Amino acid sequence: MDPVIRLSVSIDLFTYPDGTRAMSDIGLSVHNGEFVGILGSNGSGKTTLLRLMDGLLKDFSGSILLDGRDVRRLSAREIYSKVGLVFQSPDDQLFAPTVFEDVAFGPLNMGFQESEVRERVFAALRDVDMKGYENKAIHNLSYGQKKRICIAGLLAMGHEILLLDEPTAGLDPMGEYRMMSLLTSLSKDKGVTIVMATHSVDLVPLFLDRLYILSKGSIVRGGTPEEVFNTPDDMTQVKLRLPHIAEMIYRLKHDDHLPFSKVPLTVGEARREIINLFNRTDA
Amino acid sequence: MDPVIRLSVSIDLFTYPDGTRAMSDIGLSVHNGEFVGILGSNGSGKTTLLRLMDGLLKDFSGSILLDGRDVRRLSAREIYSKVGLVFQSPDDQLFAPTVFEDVAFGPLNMGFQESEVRERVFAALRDVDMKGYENKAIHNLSYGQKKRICIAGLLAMGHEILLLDEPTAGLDPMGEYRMMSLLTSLSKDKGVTIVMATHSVDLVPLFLDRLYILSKGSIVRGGTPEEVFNTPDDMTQVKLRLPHIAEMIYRLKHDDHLPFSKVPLTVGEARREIINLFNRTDA
Amino acid sequence: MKVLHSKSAVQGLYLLVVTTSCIVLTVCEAHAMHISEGILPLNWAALWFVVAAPFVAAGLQRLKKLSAIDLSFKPLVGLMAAVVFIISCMPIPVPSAGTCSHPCGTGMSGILLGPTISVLIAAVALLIQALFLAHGGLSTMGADIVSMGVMGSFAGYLTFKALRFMKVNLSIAGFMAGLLADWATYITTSAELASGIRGDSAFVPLFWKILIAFIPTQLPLGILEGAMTAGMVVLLYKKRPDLLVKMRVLKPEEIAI
Amino acid sequence: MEIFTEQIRKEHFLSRTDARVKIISSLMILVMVLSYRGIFFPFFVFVSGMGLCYKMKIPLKRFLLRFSEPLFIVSVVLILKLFFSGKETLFSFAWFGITVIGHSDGLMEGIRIACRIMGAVSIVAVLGFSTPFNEIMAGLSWMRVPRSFVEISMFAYRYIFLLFEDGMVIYNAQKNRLGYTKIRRGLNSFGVLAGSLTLKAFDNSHNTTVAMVQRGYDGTMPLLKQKPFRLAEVSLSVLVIAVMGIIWTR
Ligand SMILES: Nc1ncnc2c1ncn2[C@@H]1O[C@H](COP(=O)(O)OP(=O)(O)OP(=O)(O)O)[C@@H](O)[C@H]1O
Ligand SMILES: Nc1ncnc2c1ncn2[C@@H]1O[C@H](COP(=O)(O)OP(=O)(O)OP(=O)(O)O)[C@@H](O)[C@H]1O
Ligand SMILES: [Mg+2]
Ligand SMILES: [Mg+2]
Repeated sequence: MDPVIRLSVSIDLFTYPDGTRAMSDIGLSVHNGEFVGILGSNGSGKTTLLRLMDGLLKDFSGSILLDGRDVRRLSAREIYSKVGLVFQSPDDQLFAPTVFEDVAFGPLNMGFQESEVRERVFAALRDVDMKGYENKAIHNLSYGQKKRICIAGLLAMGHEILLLDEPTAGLDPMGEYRMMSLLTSLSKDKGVTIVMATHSVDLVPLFLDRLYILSKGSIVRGGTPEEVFNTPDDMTQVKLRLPHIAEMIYRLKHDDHLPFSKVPLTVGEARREIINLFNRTDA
Repeated sequence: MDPVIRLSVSIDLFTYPDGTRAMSDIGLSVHNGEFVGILGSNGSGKTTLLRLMDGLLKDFSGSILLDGRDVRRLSAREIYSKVGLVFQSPDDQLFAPTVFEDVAFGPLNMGFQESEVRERVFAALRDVDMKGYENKAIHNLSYGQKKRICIAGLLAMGHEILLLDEPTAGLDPMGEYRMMSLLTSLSKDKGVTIVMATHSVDLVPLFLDRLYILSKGSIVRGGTPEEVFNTPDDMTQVKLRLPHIAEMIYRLKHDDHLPFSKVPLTVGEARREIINLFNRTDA
Repeated sequence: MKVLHSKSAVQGLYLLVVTTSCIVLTVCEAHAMHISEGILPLNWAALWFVVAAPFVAAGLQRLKKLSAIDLSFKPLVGLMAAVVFIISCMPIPVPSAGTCSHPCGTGMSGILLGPTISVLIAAVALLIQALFLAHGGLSTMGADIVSMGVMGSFAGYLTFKALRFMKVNLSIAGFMAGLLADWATYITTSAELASGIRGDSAFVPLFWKILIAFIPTQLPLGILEGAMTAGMVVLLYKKRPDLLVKMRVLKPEEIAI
Repeated sequence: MEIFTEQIRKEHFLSRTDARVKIISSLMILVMVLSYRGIFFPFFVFVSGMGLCYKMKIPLKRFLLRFSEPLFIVSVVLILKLFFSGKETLFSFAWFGITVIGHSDGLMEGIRIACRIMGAVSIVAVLGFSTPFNEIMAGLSWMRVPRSFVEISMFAYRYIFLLFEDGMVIYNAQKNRLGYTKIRRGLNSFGVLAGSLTLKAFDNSHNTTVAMVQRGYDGTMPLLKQKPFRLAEVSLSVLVIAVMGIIWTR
């Protein structure tokens, strides 16, 4: 793990103006180049946490440090040249009339030449599988297509830190998988730091380095996927579940007493475990 | 299967005003009390199909029959007292300032007494796990919470036919599971006919009676989950995948040549298969 | 639950009014409260541009100042311009003049964003209408800015401020502001029109003729516009007072309760 | 929102022309029309405008919609002038005991104004039919129209569409829940629609600003970059203006 800490969050309390206590006793940190997940039930505070990290909500007690400096003290320009946030609902994020104009907005503001802007836009659209939609009106896109454009809009800017609020919700299974691979390669190859809120439990162990579990505005657990995905009951308590594969092997191991040595989280690992088991008993 | 056909769709062509050919050669029918799924990649036309069935898009060639009558000929009252559609994006559906007002909108329009309206609203909110949020302002809800309110708004009206556009997208895993159970019980116990667009491949085999796969605006396959979820390659072709469990067993069977007799789709079935296999080799 | 019943009279009226106007919208197409392209000869057209210019300049100045503090101010002004655009596209038939008239919406924008910004808003709405709808015109934009933008905004704003200063309640102040903004606009338009097309005939009788021709609709239209303005202000006050504070219509302490 | 003529922009010679050339030429012709004392020149511009509209294949419905208001005003002006101004009697008749007099000099004056209106309207219509909004805006900004004015116009233009879309969205959502099946409930629903459309729009303007600031918006919108003028277009338009000028001085 890169020892440099990019984001360090410690929040005592955050309350929305209408009185909702949305966040309390949060402490977490994100290292450079890490791919960190935030899981939690609906209303547990994932979006709130990301918005806090992005400097959009300022009325909290505690501190949020971006590269060691308090986000509340930083100017918009200082924050947003480093950090990009993809909102949960695409309608909150897209504002230009056409796909091209929306994705080009960021690069244009960064002052690139027209040719560079076009290049970035097309590369970003390719990355999210939306090539050929440049001139389509945004409001005529399907939901999943809008979602992809949101992400493209940020990718085109090449931030060092990406905050993603359920980027794969509403994407088709293949799109989901590709998006996660893309993000992983950004993080592994280009050193982009990524924090992502998600409900896609099954994909987490395949891609994420580390994850935190939120419940009712507090962090109840954190660690690598192996450390966190423990027993099904722990997960149901916070309205989550194990990945389906883990669930199955867990049941086989504990209820059906098959002698699995560990509970794997992914299809690949599970295959290996089952084959091992099979060979062992076979022999 | 109840022999009565509630919805019968046959569309030759539907083109959006901007020239997008969104739907062609569609033929499907939904029986009374069935729980039917529509799967397909982003932009394959799921939302379009549901909007067509709901009578919101009329400019197509072909016919859509609701209880044997052309939806284009029916009045709003005739359609919407039978059919309810939950939109994909909660922001498209919610319009009242508070949760209570939004959920009460339908029942009020149906002419119920105030006490009845309140009862229905509270029952619906209980069903979607949102009791206690009656007076919260809609725009202050989290995404998943909004999604739940959308569904509550329709549940409170007690339609005979429900069209749901990705009702579980954005819900936490437990919410997703509960929602699907709720819908199944509506369909099995109360005879409600349900058509649902979804990306949640893993939940499909647990709950749905039948499903159709859309690709590029046409139906490429239809049948029970067992019939449709065939080989991983067929699924990747339409940008979907098998349920994780099926994927794993498929790999074990075909790549690792373990002698599974069939490819199960759910955790429960898979457990049984693996135990069987294990016992067989054990013996 | 009391939400089932409580709905203030003003808000109800606002809703009703918007309803009826939208029904009318579908019925009637020609509209004539803006001065149409080409009616004014060059000298008159130019004169009105000269009159409008300082107000527009003041608006730009203020926009610059406010948007430097708050980045979301320009989009907000754009939104108000869109609202004014739509409101002033809403034709209401004038049986006596055989034409249609419409509310102008600048009273509302004057109250919400201040009179000089509201002049800008009117200019934007007029520009888009002139270019794409042949509603008003490029050459007559100066005249239309003066009547709808300057007169409408200032009449609305001053009325509202004066009444609020006298502790009149929000809905009545809003109503009067909308009403007077509408009438001020229409009187100015009549004067501009009369001076523009009179040729060799006398100004005053023609002015009266035009004024009188519009009275049967402009009286009720003013009331409609008043109700709409009041409805908007009350709606915002009830549901989103934070927005009114942001737009400096209310002071933070006024919504504390 | 199909009333917006931009929606029918097609590929044709005028749509490819530099917006700045079109704007400047239109404004010059407009000034000539307004300052001309007779009938001939405005009428000539009107006829040429019609010809261009025909060449651009503007659908008849849009065309009529666009010209309905000015045509209506023209007829009102003609009637006003014919009966209410002028001195020389052209004709007169009795009507419910009132003698109605039509004046020939009034009529002439009316026709003059009518031609001016139609000439001016048709030149602006050609500009509007052939140029997308954002090109006009980029052109205006090149012409030193204050940048912030151009920007709020662009925001406004976008919000006009958004308001209509959101209105439709809410309407559909309500219809879906039996919102418009009874008149009384329908009125109520419409009220809810108007109110929540307003609030949604305000929220939306706030949300999109946040999204824009995120992507580097610092108070000025990036605009289309202008390509250099093309000599052929400029010289053609100079030629057209010169010919117009000659006709005008006659
Ligand atoms: N603007 C707001 N004003 C008041 N309360 C809010 C606001 N936004 C969110 N909340 C409340 O704060 C809590 C946390 O919301 P948040 O949006 O962070 O949840 P989330 O974890 O992102 O949920 P989801 O999975 O549904 O997106 C919820 O109970 C929500 O109702
Ligand atoms: N209003 C519209 N105007 C023009 N094209 C549209 C419109 N709505 C959708 N489309 C296009 O039609 C196709 C089908 O869209 P649809 O919304 O039905 O997809 P979907 O299957 O629901 O996708 P998703 O999984 O992303 O929700 C897409 O290519 C989309 O871009
Ligand atoms: Mg969230
Ligand atoms: Mg869809």
